[in-house]
Amino acid sequence: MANKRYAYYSGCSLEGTAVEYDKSVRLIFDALGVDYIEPEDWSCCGSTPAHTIDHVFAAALAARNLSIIEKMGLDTVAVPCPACLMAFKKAQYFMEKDETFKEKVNELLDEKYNCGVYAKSTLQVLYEDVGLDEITKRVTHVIPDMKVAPYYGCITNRPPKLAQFDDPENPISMDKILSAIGIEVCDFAFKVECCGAAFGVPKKDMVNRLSAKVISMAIEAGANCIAVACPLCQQNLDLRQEQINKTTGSNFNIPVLYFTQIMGLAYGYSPKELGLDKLIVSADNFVHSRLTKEQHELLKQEQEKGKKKEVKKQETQEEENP
Amino acid sequence: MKTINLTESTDWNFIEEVKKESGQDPSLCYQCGNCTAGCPYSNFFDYPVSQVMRLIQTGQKETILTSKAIWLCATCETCTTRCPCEIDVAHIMDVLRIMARRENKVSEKDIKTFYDSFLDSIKKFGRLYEVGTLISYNLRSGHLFTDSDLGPKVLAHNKIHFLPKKIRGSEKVAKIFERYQESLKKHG
Amino acid sequence: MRVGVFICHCGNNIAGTVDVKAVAEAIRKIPGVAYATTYMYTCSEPGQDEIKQAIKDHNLNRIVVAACSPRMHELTFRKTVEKAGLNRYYFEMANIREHISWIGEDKEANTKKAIDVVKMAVAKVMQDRPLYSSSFRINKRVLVIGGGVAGMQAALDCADGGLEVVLVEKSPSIGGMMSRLDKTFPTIDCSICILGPKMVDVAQHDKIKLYAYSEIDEIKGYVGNYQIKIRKKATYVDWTKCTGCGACMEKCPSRNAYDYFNFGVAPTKAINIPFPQAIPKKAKIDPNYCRHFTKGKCGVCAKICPTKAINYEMQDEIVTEEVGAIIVATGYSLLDLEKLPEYGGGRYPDVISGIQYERLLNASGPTAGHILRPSDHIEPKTIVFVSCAGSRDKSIGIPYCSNFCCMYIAKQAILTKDHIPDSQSYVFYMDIRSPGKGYDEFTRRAQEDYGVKYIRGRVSRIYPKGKKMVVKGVDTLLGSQVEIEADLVVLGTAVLSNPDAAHLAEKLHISYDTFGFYVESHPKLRPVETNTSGVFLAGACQGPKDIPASVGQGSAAASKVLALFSKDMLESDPAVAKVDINKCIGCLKCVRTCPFQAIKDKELRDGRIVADVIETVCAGCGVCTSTCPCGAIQLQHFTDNQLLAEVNALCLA
Amino acid sequence: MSGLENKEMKIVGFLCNWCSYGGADTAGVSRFKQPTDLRIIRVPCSGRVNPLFVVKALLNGADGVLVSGCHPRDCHYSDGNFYARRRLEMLKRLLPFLGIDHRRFHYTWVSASEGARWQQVVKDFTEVIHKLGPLNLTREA
Repeated sequence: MANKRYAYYSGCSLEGTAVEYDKSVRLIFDALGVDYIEPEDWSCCGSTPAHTIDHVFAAALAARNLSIIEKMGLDTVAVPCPACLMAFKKAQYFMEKDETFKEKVNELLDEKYNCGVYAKSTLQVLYEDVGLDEITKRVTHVIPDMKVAPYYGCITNRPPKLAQFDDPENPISMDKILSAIGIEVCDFAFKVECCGAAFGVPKKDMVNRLSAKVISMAIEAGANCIAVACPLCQQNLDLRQEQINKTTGSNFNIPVLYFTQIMGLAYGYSPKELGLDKLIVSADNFVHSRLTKEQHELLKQEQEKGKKKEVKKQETQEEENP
Repeated sequence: MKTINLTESTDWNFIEEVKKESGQDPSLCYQCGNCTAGCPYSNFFDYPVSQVMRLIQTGQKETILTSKAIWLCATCETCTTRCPCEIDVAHIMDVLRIMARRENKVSEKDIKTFYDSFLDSIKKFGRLYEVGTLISYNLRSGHLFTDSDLGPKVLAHNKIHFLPKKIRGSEKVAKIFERYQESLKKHG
Repeated sequence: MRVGVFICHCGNNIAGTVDVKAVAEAIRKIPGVAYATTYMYTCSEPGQDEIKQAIKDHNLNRIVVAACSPRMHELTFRKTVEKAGLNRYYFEMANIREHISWIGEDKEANTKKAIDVVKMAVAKVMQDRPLYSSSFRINKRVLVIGGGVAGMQAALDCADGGLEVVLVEKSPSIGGMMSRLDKTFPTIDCSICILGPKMVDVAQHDKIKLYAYSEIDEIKGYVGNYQIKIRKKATYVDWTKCTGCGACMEKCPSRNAYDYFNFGVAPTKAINIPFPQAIPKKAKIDPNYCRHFTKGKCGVCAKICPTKAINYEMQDEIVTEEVGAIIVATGYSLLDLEKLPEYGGGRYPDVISGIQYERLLNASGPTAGHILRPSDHIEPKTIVFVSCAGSRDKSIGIPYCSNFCCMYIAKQAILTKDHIPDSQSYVFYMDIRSPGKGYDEFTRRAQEDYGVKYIRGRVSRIYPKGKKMVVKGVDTLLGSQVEIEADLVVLGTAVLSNPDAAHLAEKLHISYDTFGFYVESHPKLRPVETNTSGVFLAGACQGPKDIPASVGQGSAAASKVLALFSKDMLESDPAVAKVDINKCIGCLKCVRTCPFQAIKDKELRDGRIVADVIETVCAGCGVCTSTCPCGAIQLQHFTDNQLLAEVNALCLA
Repeated sequence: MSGLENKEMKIVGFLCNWCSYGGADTAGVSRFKQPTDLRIIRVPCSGRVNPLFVVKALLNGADGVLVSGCHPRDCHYSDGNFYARRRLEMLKRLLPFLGIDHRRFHYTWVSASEGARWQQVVKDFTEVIHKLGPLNLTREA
């Protein structure tokens, strides 16, 4: 880990509505010794809208950033936002596959991009490069009541041809990370079902209905909180939760946290540091019930004693009244 | 239901164009319907994805390019991931959107307007300026109060910047837009 | 030297893209070619007569036919020239159809290529020498590999025809996949009721020697004379003593062994007899679960066995059998649910495969014929069948149709209604493939008489919701997404070749396709033959097929063996290696490289050591010829001079 | 398709009877179109191909030589193709000493069912030879 330096491309959303994702990712990276540097003067990846104009144009918007990173002498970029990730992966895929496409893209750029940067999701960096052992080692706190539905969203690891990470239908990387920090993970069937993505603005109703399904399936699975890895998912499930309740007549009140925020809680960071105050549906109850490992151990021992006593009591009772 | 005269209405060039621009072969589709079955947006589409594929196979250009379906697709990649024929369906949808724009046939004005506002923001500032994009969208689309219910929440949680962050290289990003426009003129 | 050349039009197949007249004209100019002509269909009877007549009229002594692939008609024409009095090896074929007319569109280029190729054949035929076969005695015993319905049919037909049969089955009982089925389509016959008696016939036939729980270790030899090494795998039960009483199975404390016979629908005991009708009905220990092997102590079965048949020390045993022909009937396997992550990938107990459902339907299955879903043993009321679960799916490397799923799904849906009258079945399908006799009527009956709802479309996802499984699919006829909340989902999983199919093919020297299915000699005209003479195919090892087709092929393969064995002697292929003892320096490199141990050293009267080919063992590969440093050993009909004549005809031109 | 329009090259193919010759037949039956430069010589096994045949062909006027046999382990004669591989690999390394570009000789494995693969092999090799142009022994040496 020590030798590898990553470019960290936070993306536009993490400067605005998802600022807490940015905060928590940086904290976790620091805590786990991930060496990262933000490329200077990065610009928007182009996202979905650019793809409706032209593929070369869209790739150029993405490649401008990759080219900056390449010039910095780095070969891997960690990307928290799946939309940015896909924009980079698509640009990379088509530029590598098709030389004329690459030329056309480079014609639009000031600085040519030579396809030397590999984009990885933050999730992938943590799961594959840092590893579960390291992730577990850093844990200081236990959140005993938390039952989380890990929600990966539609494009974190799909399509497999581009994502080249985890299973496209039943991904497990986030499950494993959350388990590794001691959180109870629910068997959630809607891990990769789409929440409505970028249509929040122009097609509110549609997004509300899709998101409602995701939330209700999470609750069905027994979750009291949803972990996400995508700013759009977070926005649709959290910020729009009241809209959802209005549109679909539901009565949801389930906190939606970035998985890095949950990691931060287990690592003992304060709610403020993790930007938990930015959540619309409050996750404060988890902060309140959070215990240090030592406290938790003590509590467990006491409970065990209590149990043993009870068992003993029962046994003596049984002996007395055979 | 109207009769489609396949002799007259099949646009063979269109089939070839889609094939060329997407790098995908629509004739590989055997209409199993898996894309429609998995599409989270099927309920909102005027033509389910598998029918969009069928419309390509039968060269029904006008129907597809004016459809709502191609604009309601969010590129969630479910269809591409599950297609048994390994067709990148989501990419084909992307190509159809590009074609619809080019031919000025966009049916879902609101989505196009939103995308345009988004891109304007990038052109101007280099990055997405969320508030500006929303206001610009609301003004252009005529839906003045879209998401105004979210405003107080966003404000209360201090989630948004009211002033755009302009990056130093914003002209460089704008140049990408300009060069693209020029290249269009050059190549027709 | 008077060469006659016959150029075939093959209707339009060749003449359409090759100017055959121009080819004939060019060839006529070659010195030594006495006659060259074209003919519409050279392989037809009048076509062959034309060759014979020309041999007579023009006094021809070598013949070239330029037509289709020699793999198609070389034998046909060899017989023709032989009938006209020439040696059958004074004949060459130029392939101007598969290698020219069918693959090139440019007539001028094709014609030029055809002229070259015919010239090469002419050059070769001029170098050809007459060759004569010798005959050798054959061992009239046959090995059948695989004791499923195809293999059993082949074994019984051969045995009834008077041949001695060695039947090798890798699992503890014969019966194969069919013995797992509850009923069979389209008659709803009880599967084991029609198969059971056949199994007994196999067991009792005095001409059939059965090796159950055995595998082929090694195959040596050639048509007429094979030496087979068979590995009898250790069962840890002495089958000569075991009476099949089942006492051991009853008392075995290890209850969680994987049940291969029931495809894991429910666990079985570590010592078990796979099913009541098993043949041989003998117990076998699974050492992966037996406590004696896993924990080092137990011994319950040894104590309980009334005949003291348990032997924990048993080892695999190798036996050798000699046979003259081999019938391969190794069957198929099924796609693992793990390969279908969108359908739960095997994580959901109530999403099962079709073969598992057969076991739930079956009276001798783990639920005694009551349909109870695996998760909670409750009778399901809504059952969804998904056809093409993995089949016709390029994305997972299975582009082909699995042949019989449409039919067994219809059968299972019908049986479901019989078992649970207030149930409702749904079938997701892409196409209903029911081209057999009475098959389409059967799928109609499922819909018309049994109320099974057929939904045209694929299923995209299956996920649990409470106690139900939500099946999310499409009805493409409605153009709409559909959802069904099912109690049980049955997947018609794709048919695959056996996982060790390639391995066996390598031992047999037969070909297999990309998917591991064995390749027949000709897709239409030689469906049970392979390219290795003496090796025949039957059943699903060649490609997915249903019971009647497998039985038909079993009989067909048997009839091929019976025909082969109708003679006492076989003619050897004279195209074998031959040593020129004057050139041989006795280095014996050929002895070391021969893949068939067909070359031995021989001492001449003057004490010189030379190589010597055992003609009947030589398979004619020619490895020795390319190894020999002095050109002393030459593969007949493919000698250095003959092949170089072809090279030079092309290159020096 | 290289046809007469851009001067055909002389390419010799040695194909084993059981796999590759069958694969070429399969390609034909499936009508998989191919360039017309190749002329095929049928041998029982790729192990029958004496490296000298390849050298002779190249010295006598061929521009390229292709040898194709059964896939390793799938040889009709057990392991004839292993012998072939050893010899032909050696030959490939020796060709430059004869003043011949090693790309003019290629060996590969195609099974009887792989018609599409055979088509690709022919297309690719023909393209290589066309790029190299006619074999001029004095020039390449």
